[in-house]
Amino acid sequence: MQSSWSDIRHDFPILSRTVRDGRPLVYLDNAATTQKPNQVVDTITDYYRSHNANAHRAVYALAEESTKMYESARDKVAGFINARDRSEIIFVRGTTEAINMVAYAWGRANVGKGDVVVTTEYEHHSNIVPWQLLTQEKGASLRYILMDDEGCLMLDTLDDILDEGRTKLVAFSMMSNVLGTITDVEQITSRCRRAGVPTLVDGAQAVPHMRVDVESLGCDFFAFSGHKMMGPTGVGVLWARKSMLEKMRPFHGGGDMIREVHKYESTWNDLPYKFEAGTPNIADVVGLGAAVDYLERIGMGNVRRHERELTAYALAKMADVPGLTVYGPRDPDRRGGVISFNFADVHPHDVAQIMDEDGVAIRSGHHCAQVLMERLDVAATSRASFYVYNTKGEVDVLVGALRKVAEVFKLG
Amino acid sequence: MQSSWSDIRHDFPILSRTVRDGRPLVYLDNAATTQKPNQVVDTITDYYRSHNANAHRAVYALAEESTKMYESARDKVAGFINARDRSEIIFVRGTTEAINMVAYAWGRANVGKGDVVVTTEYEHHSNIVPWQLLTQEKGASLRYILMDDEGCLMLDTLDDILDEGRTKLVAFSMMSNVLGTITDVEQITSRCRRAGVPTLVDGAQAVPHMRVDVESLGCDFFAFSGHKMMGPTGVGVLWARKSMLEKMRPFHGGGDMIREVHKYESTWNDLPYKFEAGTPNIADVVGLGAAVDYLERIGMGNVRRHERELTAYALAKMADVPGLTVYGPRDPDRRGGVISFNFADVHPHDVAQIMDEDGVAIRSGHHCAQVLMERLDVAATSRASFYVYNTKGEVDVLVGALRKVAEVFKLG
Amino acid sequence: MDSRDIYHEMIVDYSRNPANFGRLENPDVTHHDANPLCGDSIDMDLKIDDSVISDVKFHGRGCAICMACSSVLTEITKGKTLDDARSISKNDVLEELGLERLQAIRIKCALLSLKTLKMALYKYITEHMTEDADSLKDEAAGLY
Amino acid sequence: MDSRDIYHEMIVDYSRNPANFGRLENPDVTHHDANPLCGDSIDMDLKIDDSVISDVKFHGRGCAICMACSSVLTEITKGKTLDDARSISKNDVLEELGLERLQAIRIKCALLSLKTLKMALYKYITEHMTEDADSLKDEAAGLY
Ligand SMILES: Cc1ncc(COP(=O)(O)O)c(C=O)c1O
Ligand SMILES: Cc1ncc(COP(=O)(O)O)c(C=O)c1O
Repeated sequence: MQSSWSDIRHDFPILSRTVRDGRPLVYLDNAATTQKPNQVVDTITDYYRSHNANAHRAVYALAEESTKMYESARDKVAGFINARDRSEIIFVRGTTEAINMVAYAWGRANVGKGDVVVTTEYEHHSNIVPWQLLTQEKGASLRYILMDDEGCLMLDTLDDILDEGRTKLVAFSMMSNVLGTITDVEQITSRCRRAGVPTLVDGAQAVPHMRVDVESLGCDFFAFSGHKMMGPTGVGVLWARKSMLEKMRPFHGGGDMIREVHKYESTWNDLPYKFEAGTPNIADVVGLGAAVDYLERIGMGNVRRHERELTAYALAKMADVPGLTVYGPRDPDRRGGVISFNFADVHPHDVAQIMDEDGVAIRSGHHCAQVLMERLDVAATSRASFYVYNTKGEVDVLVGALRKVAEVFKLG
Repeated sequence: MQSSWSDIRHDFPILSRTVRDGRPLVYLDNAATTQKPNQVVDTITDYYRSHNANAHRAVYALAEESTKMYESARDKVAGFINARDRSEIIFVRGTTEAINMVAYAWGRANVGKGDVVVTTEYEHHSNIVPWQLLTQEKGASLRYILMDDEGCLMLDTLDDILDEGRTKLVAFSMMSNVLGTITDVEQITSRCRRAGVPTLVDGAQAVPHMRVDVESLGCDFFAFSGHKMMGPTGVGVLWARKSMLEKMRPFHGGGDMIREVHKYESTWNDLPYKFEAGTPNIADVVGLGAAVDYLERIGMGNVRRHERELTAYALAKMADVPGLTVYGPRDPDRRGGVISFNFADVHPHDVAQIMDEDGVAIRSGHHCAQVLMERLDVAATSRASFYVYNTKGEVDVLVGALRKVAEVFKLG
Repeated sequence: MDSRDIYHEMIVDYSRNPANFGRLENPDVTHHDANPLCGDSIDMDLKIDDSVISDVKFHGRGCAICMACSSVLTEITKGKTLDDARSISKNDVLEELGLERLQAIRIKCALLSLKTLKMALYKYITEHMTEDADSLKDEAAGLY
Repeated sequence: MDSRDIYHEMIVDYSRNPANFGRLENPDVTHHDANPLCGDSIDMDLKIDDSVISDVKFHGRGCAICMACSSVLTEITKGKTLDDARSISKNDVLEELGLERLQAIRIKCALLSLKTLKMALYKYITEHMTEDADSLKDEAAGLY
């Protein structure tokens, strides 16, 4: 595989772009969103140019084609994460909508006064704010699994909470979007199952970067976004165990999710349609199917291996830069390709701005993880995050750009 | 303009397709979804090939470009419907999500036991089921503005309900997706304003086909879908009066909609971001902007004129077919380009299936309007619906295909 | 399939004069189901004596294919033992009318009555017999 | 703008040694605001005697641009009457540091302190004077 990594870049025309004053783009903000290969963009174009029609309800030829394309993307996604049943795949806008859907359609009915919802100190706002809104509305409380100084969860703090017996849900991410920490999902789900507590896994940073098997993870809900895995914006997935979905009330009301509507009451469609109200994002779901095909062709083991190698290389290089603080686990086996850092007393915004002039696109700020920023006691971090198309050469440019920051800010 | 109508078809490659056994496609299901011009598809492709990055939060060049493209689409949409303030434009997946957002974020806080929500007999399920879910949950009741036999609302039935004084919201569509009836919106909003009752307008069938000015309509909420106006699937708009949005609690929690997140409480971002949680559907929002540009270039007055002419032509032709029942207003000034019909005792499914063999794509079924089907006392209807690219020649093919139906089903 | 293959004499006739159309008085079990996509809806009434389906009627609204398949299905069903009725397959219905190659969305029109029958049998069996009712429910749900 | 134009001596210095950084004891008004995009957050304390801003301090966390602009702003503000302080404009701050051509997202870093100041004045004026407080609130909200 190694020899073809550089070929991959040909599938992504944007990577040949220059920015600012003719600098080649070094795109290192993949944790925010990834670039899209021609295969995905062309699939969307082909859908619109040749097959576009509203799915599911009509008998004519185009509708038959669009329905087939839409539903076959569901099969691809189900296979990709090893869902037992295609009707467990619900298409949504992204991770955020998936988690909020659970908070409304499951949470509102199952969390009451005095109950507890648990999340962790390294969550994205998408996996904190919905639970704040829910617990505040219901008079329940929100509790946190605490994190140690290397950025790993301390599971004994979960045990303590579970022991109190009021926990209704434990929601946590499979990989931190700031620290790169890979969560030991099965450790958490097995403890929760023993305590009879359902679990939700935020897989936004995991699905794009490693093989995920929802059945063996043992969780009840699993959420991820298409745009972080080479798919288009505007599409994501909520996977949920069928037994959970069957017990849940619908979330949105409208077309496609009903069986029969009468003036004063209605009955619901089968899964997954009960949770897909309205015209779905057909073209982008089809595009997500193409992204799955693309990733499968590379192989998720290869994706992980490539990123692990880049990460190890970058961590080693960065260790040599005086004044640089890198957050998260030291061991590249325990983390994904996300490296957050701070450089002396220079604010991350200023770091990112100066790097941008060298064409290096990194993110700076709180990364939608302000609770983690408080825990780390920093206002913000800079973050570089990799994908399959990134190279060691680009890591070198990143590290080189740090020198310019040092110069502008007159560091040692 | 007239001379260029046929040129328009060149912008839509799908319209040159053949289906089934080499029949030219006659696409007459525009009320379900419209086709997309090259200008829209190319805009999306260009976004992915050259500018893709997550919007709003980063300082690097690509992010600056994608943010500008995303926000300029908001300006275009605001201008297109004459919103007073760009922060009143909230991007959602479509009409269905827009209405559900109001039902959750506004309805849950403002509708209580014994209150009344009003809708109409000709609504799409998207404007009925959310209110069933809301009123059932709150112990409120759902009431209907009744429809006369020509398919127009009887506003005295609204007056009677308003007189009772418990109404909290009146929700109605600006144009019926089955009958084509154009609602006299200002008649309803002025009555409601007098009674101090907010109004929600489902504009899914209106915005694509006529000039809409939300300020002069006098409503409080207005919802529509991009895919029905030449835009991509997966994007739509909730417009709401700023004073309403300011009073509303957030709907989804997550990235982008927050100001500051702490462990146990958070504060919210300014409008419209407070209601746009998570990574938005950036590419498709940009694509919707291109659809607005395309429609502005034609001119909404011209769109309406062309469709009115086609509709009048089709109604006249269909009046000559024995055994054909056409629903909705007779006067083409009171209806849009949507014609629902039934043909003798042949079920609409069978009509649509036979027409499909002649390349004619029409919809059959309940059109997500089962309450209306009950009111009309039919199981289903067939529906042909037009857009700017349709021609009188296509209407002739439609009417011709009815002859084959008559033959297969041995009519007259 | 070409519409002249689909809409042959028998289907057109059944669509106008469905067999076993109507209601039974005092049915032993009755079930209602609907196709959420097209709005077809069917009620099926069964009379069961000594584990034999002695009478069956259906009513509802549907397209020619739905009406013809419901007609054929009820004709097949009448007189069968519960066990034999349970084993009626998709193809038993489709072949009778030459509809094996129907496109996916119309297959649902064709099989709505069979799904309704299986759910009715499920209801009856769970009420009157305890064993293996669940397998029948799964079979009905998995039909399409 | 090139980073060497943005990050000139004065900005780098202010980022390390911001002027008027800290808290006031018993401020007459204090206000907190944050930039939701980047997480910069500022608190501003004002001491007001006879409609004159006799002292002002700020604290919080932000980038070099935010720190420098807050420094410059507080220096401009000190000693001004309420009326004069109200009329401080974006450009008064940006020109002082040569940042007029900053890109849109960084402008928000530069103006967070001005927005905070205007909201603090709004608070003070609504509490102590009744008239035209609202226009100030609108002005603050419309800053960027
Ligand atoms: C009148 C009306 N309202 C609502 C909708 C729902 O729109 P969407 O499916 O795009 O959410 C439609 C179309 O399906 C419609 O015609
Ligand atoms: C860990 C994690 N969770 C949730 C999200 C939210 O995903 P989205 O913005 O696609 O809804 C992200 C990315 O933004 C993330 O990194």
